[in-house]
Amino acid sequence: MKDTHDTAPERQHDDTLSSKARRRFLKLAGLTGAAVAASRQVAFAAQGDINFFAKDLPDEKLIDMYRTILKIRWHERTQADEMLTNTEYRGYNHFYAGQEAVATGVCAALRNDGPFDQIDLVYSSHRPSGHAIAKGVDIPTMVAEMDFRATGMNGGYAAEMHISDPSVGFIGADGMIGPAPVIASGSAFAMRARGSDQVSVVFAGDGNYAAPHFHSTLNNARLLDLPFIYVCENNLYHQYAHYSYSCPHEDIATAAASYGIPTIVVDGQDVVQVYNAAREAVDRARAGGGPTFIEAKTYRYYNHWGAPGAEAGKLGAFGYDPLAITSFRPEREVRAWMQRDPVEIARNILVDWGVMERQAALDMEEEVKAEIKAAFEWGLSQPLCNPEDGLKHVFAEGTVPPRQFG
Amino acid sequence: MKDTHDTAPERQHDDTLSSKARRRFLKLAGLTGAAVAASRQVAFAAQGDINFFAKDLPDEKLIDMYRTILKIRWHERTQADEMLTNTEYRGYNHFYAGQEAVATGVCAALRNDGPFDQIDLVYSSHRPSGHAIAKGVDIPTMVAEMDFRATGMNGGYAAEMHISDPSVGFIGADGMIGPAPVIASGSAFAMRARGSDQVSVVFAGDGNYAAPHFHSTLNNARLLDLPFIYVCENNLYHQYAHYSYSCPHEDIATAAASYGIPTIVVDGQDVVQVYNAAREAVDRARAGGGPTFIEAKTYRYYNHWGAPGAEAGKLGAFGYDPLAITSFRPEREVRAWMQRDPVEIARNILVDWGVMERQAALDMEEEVKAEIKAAFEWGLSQPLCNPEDGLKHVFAEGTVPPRQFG
Amino acid sequence: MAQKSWMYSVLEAVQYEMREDPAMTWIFELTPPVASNPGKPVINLETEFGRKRCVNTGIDENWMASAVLGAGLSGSKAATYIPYQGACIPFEVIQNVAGKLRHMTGGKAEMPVVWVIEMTGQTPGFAGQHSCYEEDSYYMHIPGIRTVIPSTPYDAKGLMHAALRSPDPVVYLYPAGLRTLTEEVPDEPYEVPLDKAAVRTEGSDLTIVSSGAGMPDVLEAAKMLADEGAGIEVIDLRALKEMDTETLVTSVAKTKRLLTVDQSYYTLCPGAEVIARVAENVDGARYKRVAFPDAPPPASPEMFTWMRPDVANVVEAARAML
Amino acid sequence: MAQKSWMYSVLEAVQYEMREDPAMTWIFELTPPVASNPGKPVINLETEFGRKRCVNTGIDENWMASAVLGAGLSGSKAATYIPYQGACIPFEVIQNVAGKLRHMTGGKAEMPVVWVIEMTGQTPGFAGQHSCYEEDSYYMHIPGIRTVIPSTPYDAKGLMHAALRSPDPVVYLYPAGLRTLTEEVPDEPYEVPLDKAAVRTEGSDLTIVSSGAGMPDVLEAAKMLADEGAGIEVIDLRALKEMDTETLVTSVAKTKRLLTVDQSYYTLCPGAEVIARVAENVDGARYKRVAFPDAPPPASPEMFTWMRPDVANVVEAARAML
Ligand SMILES: Cc1ncc(C[n+]2csc(CCOP(=O)(O)OP(=O)(O)O)c2C)c(N)n1
Ligand SMILES: Cc1ncc(C[n+]2csc(CCOP(=O)(O)OP(=O)(O)O)c2C)c(N)n1
Ligand SMILES: [Mg+2]
Ligand SMILES: [Mg+2]
Repeated sequence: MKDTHDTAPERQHDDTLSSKARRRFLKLAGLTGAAVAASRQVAFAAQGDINFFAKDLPDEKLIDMYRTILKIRWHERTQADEMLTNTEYRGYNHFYAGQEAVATGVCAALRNDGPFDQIDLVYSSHRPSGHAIAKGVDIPTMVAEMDFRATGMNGGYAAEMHISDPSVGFIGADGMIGPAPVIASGSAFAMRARGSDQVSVVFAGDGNYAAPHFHSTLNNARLLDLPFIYVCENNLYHQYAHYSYSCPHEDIATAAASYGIPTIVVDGQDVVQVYNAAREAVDRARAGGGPTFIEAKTYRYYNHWGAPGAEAGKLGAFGYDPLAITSFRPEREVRAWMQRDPVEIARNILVDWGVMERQAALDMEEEVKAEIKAAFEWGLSQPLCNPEDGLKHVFAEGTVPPRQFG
Repeated sequence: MKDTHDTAPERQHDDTLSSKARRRFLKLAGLTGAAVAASRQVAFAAQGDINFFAKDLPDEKLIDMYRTILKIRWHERTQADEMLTNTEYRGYNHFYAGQEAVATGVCAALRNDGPFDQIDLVYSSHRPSGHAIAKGVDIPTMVAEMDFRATGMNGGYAAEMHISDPSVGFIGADGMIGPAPVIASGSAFAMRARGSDQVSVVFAGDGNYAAPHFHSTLNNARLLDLPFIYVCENNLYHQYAHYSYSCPHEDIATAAASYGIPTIVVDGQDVVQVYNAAREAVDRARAGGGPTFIEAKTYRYYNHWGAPGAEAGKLGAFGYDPLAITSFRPEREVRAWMQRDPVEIARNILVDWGVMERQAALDMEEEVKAEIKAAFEWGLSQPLCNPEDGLKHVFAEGTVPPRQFG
Repeated sequence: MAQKSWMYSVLEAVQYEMREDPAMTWIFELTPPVASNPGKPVINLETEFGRKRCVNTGIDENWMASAVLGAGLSGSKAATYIPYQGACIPFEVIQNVAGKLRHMTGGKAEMPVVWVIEMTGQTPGFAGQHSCYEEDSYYMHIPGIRTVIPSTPYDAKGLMHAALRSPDPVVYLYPAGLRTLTEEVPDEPYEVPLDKAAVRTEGSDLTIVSSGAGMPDVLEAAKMLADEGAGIEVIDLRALKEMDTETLVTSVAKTKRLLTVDQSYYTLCPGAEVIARVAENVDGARYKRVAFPDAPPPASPEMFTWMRPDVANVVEAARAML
Repeated sequence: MAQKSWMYSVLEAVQYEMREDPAMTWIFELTPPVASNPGKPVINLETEFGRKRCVNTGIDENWMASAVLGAGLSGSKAATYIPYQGACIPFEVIQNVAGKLRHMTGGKAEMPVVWVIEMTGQTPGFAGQHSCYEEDSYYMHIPGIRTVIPSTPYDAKGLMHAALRSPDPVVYLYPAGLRTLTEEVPDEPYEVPLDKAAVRTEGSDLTIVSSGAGMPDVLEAAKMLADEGAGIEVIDLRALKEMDTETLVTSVAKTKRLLTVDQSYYTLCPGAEVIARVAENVDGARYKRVAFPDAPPPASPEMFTWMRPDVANVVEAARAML
């Protein structure tokens, strides 16, 4: 399915940044004039497919995708600001900045509302906030959850790594490397068994390739022809190791193809490519055609995770990887990837296609910022949890006895 | 590496069976005159390789291989007779009859004696007796072990599924599907780390393909270029299911090849083909060239396992699979495979190559029978275990307290 | 009502629930969901419900266990039968994912799933994974999972109905050696609660607590002791998690003597928890455990049968306490 | 001798043993075997011993654990560091293969291997697998494995030497929260035995037993209680398997009061075994457990810190017994 060609799409230059914060965020990109090496940072789906489905979409849908990308980006920017400035703030995050087009493009191809037995399901990873927003969770309650508030999306039990909202088909984050894809394939198994046309999707990083569960997932998805989509977000690193430390393939998709599963390698920075790949996969799955493996080549701008009390550039903060132990991320690599920012790519496409005026697109970014700001204001003013509630939700009913008192 | 061609080697007809027992054993084969369909029951290594290494071997070595095949065969025939006739006999077995050439050909390419830190290691499966004999364990003590005798190879603790004799590099059976290949790759890891030229080999059935461990094993063997050989004995069935129930590949080797591991598919009934493949793999591993995956297409004549008190054709006995639940073994398939018996193929090769006169080869079978008979006589006259010894060998030293008395 | 085998009783419950709920699935590997019983129709889930709902997979117990979890999360009731050789292969996903998921999501995850986990332990001659009986302890330490273990065909059926109807994930331990038991079992569905111990015999001299495969010997021992005039209260735990503390404490408050019997290894066998719970609540009682030593099961029948607690061991330990 | 951090003390032992034995290997994933300490040379096993002996693998804890087992079976001493997120992923191979192998082979299998299994449990805010402390119970039920858990840098080093020199496979539980501890630790190699509890304070009114991450709070509580005039005997288990029954029984025979403190879930926490062992051997004592409730750890620091046993809980429970 994959067809890499060497000519990168012409880069759009747009220096009109929408805000100071945005400018600060992208300052690294601005520091370098180096040309982007297109070969490994950009991958393409089969040429004939590019823009195929997306070009036929109503304007509203395309604008929605752009808005989703902005929401993810500004959720993180705003959260990062909280971490850097608000000493009361307690939330942490595995940042998704740089990868927004992947979650957005995939979820745009899914059925995200309706009764639970009709919507498509998404399983996320330890890096869930982008997936969650793209699937349609309520951002204010997610913000509250990430700061451990009683009225948060999951009552303060989940925090970032276990957020979940089945009402929009976001089964949730799991914080683990390994199990999620197998479990997601089990949902697909049940969908097929009950004759539903739903689809089950898992987002998993390049790190998941090495887990033994990878084999089980793909093997059973193929054997049973499950309505299952494996979205491999290959951002080149798992924590502090390059994926070549754990995977002998240049494209992880090669591993999936060997099971006889259709694979698509896409440029994860381009929401339209991602959408087209996902749409093909969803159509196949709904029609009973079985699983698809999508590998999105992408990159995270920040360090593996960020936590409150952070100072930019220090461990636990964001910026370059500080714990560059085994194989670190070269500065040039980070900068080169930042040149192909998913926000800009999406905006330029919309402008090029005449879907939106540039100014309207920039105005929308301001709207989204304001919306997110309000979400943080609401979320961070919510009540803290009640200690005793820790004894609830162990089983569907009742509470368990406290045991810490002897 | 694989190159299947359609012309099966000319079948040698030899009706001079060496004994009544042998005749009884092969009577199924005798009942059918059907031609053997060569396509899936026979697979070949690259043509140029056939006989290459083996043809250069000294006569003694070739004769040894033949003798090993006979030992495995007659160990099982004799044991089966015990099960059918000796009401005192307690041993059981996962019979290896039909697959003898695989263990024999592989182990003939290994270093089987010398100090422990220089010999090659073999990890076996739940079907270990053939591997054990080929690696060179002492047959009388193995016979004693399988009947739970105190002087058995493992003091009566192991029985069939956990026999082990590190002194000949037979790390042992493990009774499980999944873990052995991964553990075996760990031995290869240690060998590489300590700069040894040893090789670690695992025998695993087609059933092992579906286990998640399969991925870990091959992925790490490739990433670390381990001196490791995975011998997949594809006898088409795992317990009562055809391997197509759990594997989407026609050749399991295809799965291994996708990791970039050299693979060879061989006719597992032909010891010379197996030896050549193993020799190539061993040479590569010793030279630091990393792992090899050998798939031997083979077949077990008997039911999944046999136990004492058996009546031929009944559950727990041997003969056709009685529990033909999901996909049973068709009678024609069993008969067709029995036409290409590893004993006969080996004998014919030796005669063809002028290594041995036919009569000498037949006489050797009688010798081996007698040797095995003596092994059973010795083994079954050994003392039973001492109950209290169950508290030993939990740790390297001492015993654990009894707890069954309150 | 008819005399029914253990396996038939269990599959009768599964068949009933699968007929009630067309979305329910069953995943198996070695043990086909087939049972026959004199005078009753053969049950074959695979032929009745088809291969989309009843699947024979490869040898990948972690996939089996994870798949039913995923099925449950997608809204389908689901169960799987894990053979004893693979009894702990799905341990991690049950312990680390399923057990925590409802709580971790603040109550949002629904998991109407059952893992039937076969245990051996009744098989001299097989050793190691083919002969052990230790899973009770591992699974009962997990919060968020209901772990039950029947010891009679009647309970096996009733606990299966209750497990399949429960919104909580259930580990249903299945002692393979009890498969030979038969008894009168109703044809209709009924539930045995997932959190209640059963008092099998009443008495005021000594409480003996056991579960699963330990029960037949304990009952026989109790009968022998009763014949000698001792009042033995035999408690079958049935629910390992949540354990029915009240029944245990009430009994020992009366008898002041507690003997636990397990085929699990001594250290942290279920009896350790039984004793600890009682000892926290009852003063001045005496305690003893009978269990498998802290050693793997050896193959040799001479060694194995000596190590596995039997009727004589129970009787002797009880006599020493009376 | 110098003031050393926990991690430095541990790696000092590993470095020494790797220098002694050129075949010894170390496998890691997230936690690079690197430690520095004021006034001491940096330890970096990867650069010192090279990537053939010290390997950074993919995220596959089952491979890591199995690989060191295979290394051991081939005659090489081997160890691996499993991060807490993967703490139970290698459970099956340790429980079902390694624990049984020596016995199953009649003593022929040699496994000079150490699995360092990180435990969290000190981390409010993370929930689920990122915050739990339950592995002690799972691993201590396994026969054939020595399971130890240090609570001080001194013991951490001495137990590491002993573990690496032991012919038995060792699960070395590593409570991540104790990493911040420092104390005087000798530069020379020394062993802390793998099967001996430590009596941390002596007293005749009450025995408190804990281990690993529970110890700092227990010692603080004991100090407060001592200040109130109570004679508290604090025992640090150190060895969960084989447990040092004698030290426990001797103490409670004297104090007649036993309080156990665990961060593991209540049901089948190590304290259950401690109480059961003592209750079988000492008559008329009183017992109490303080443990984490049978609920997964929630993220919210308010909930989590209330649930995890702390100094106040221990003091209060002790006072109620005195
Ligand atoms: C079983 C397990 N082992 C280790 C970890 C620790 N861990 C958290 S994220 C991570 C790296 C994941 O990399 P990747 O899958 O590429 O996702 P990315 O962080 O790049 O999004 C690791 C090793 C874990 N969560 N689970
Ligand atoms: C983890 C695990 N699950 C199930 C089994 C039960 N079992 C024993 S042998 C076997 C079939 C193995 O088939 P294969 O690997 O093809 O080997 P063969 O019997 O054909 O030699 C199964 C499922 C087991 N031993 N281990
Ligand atoms: Mg990554
Ligand atoms: Mg097979």
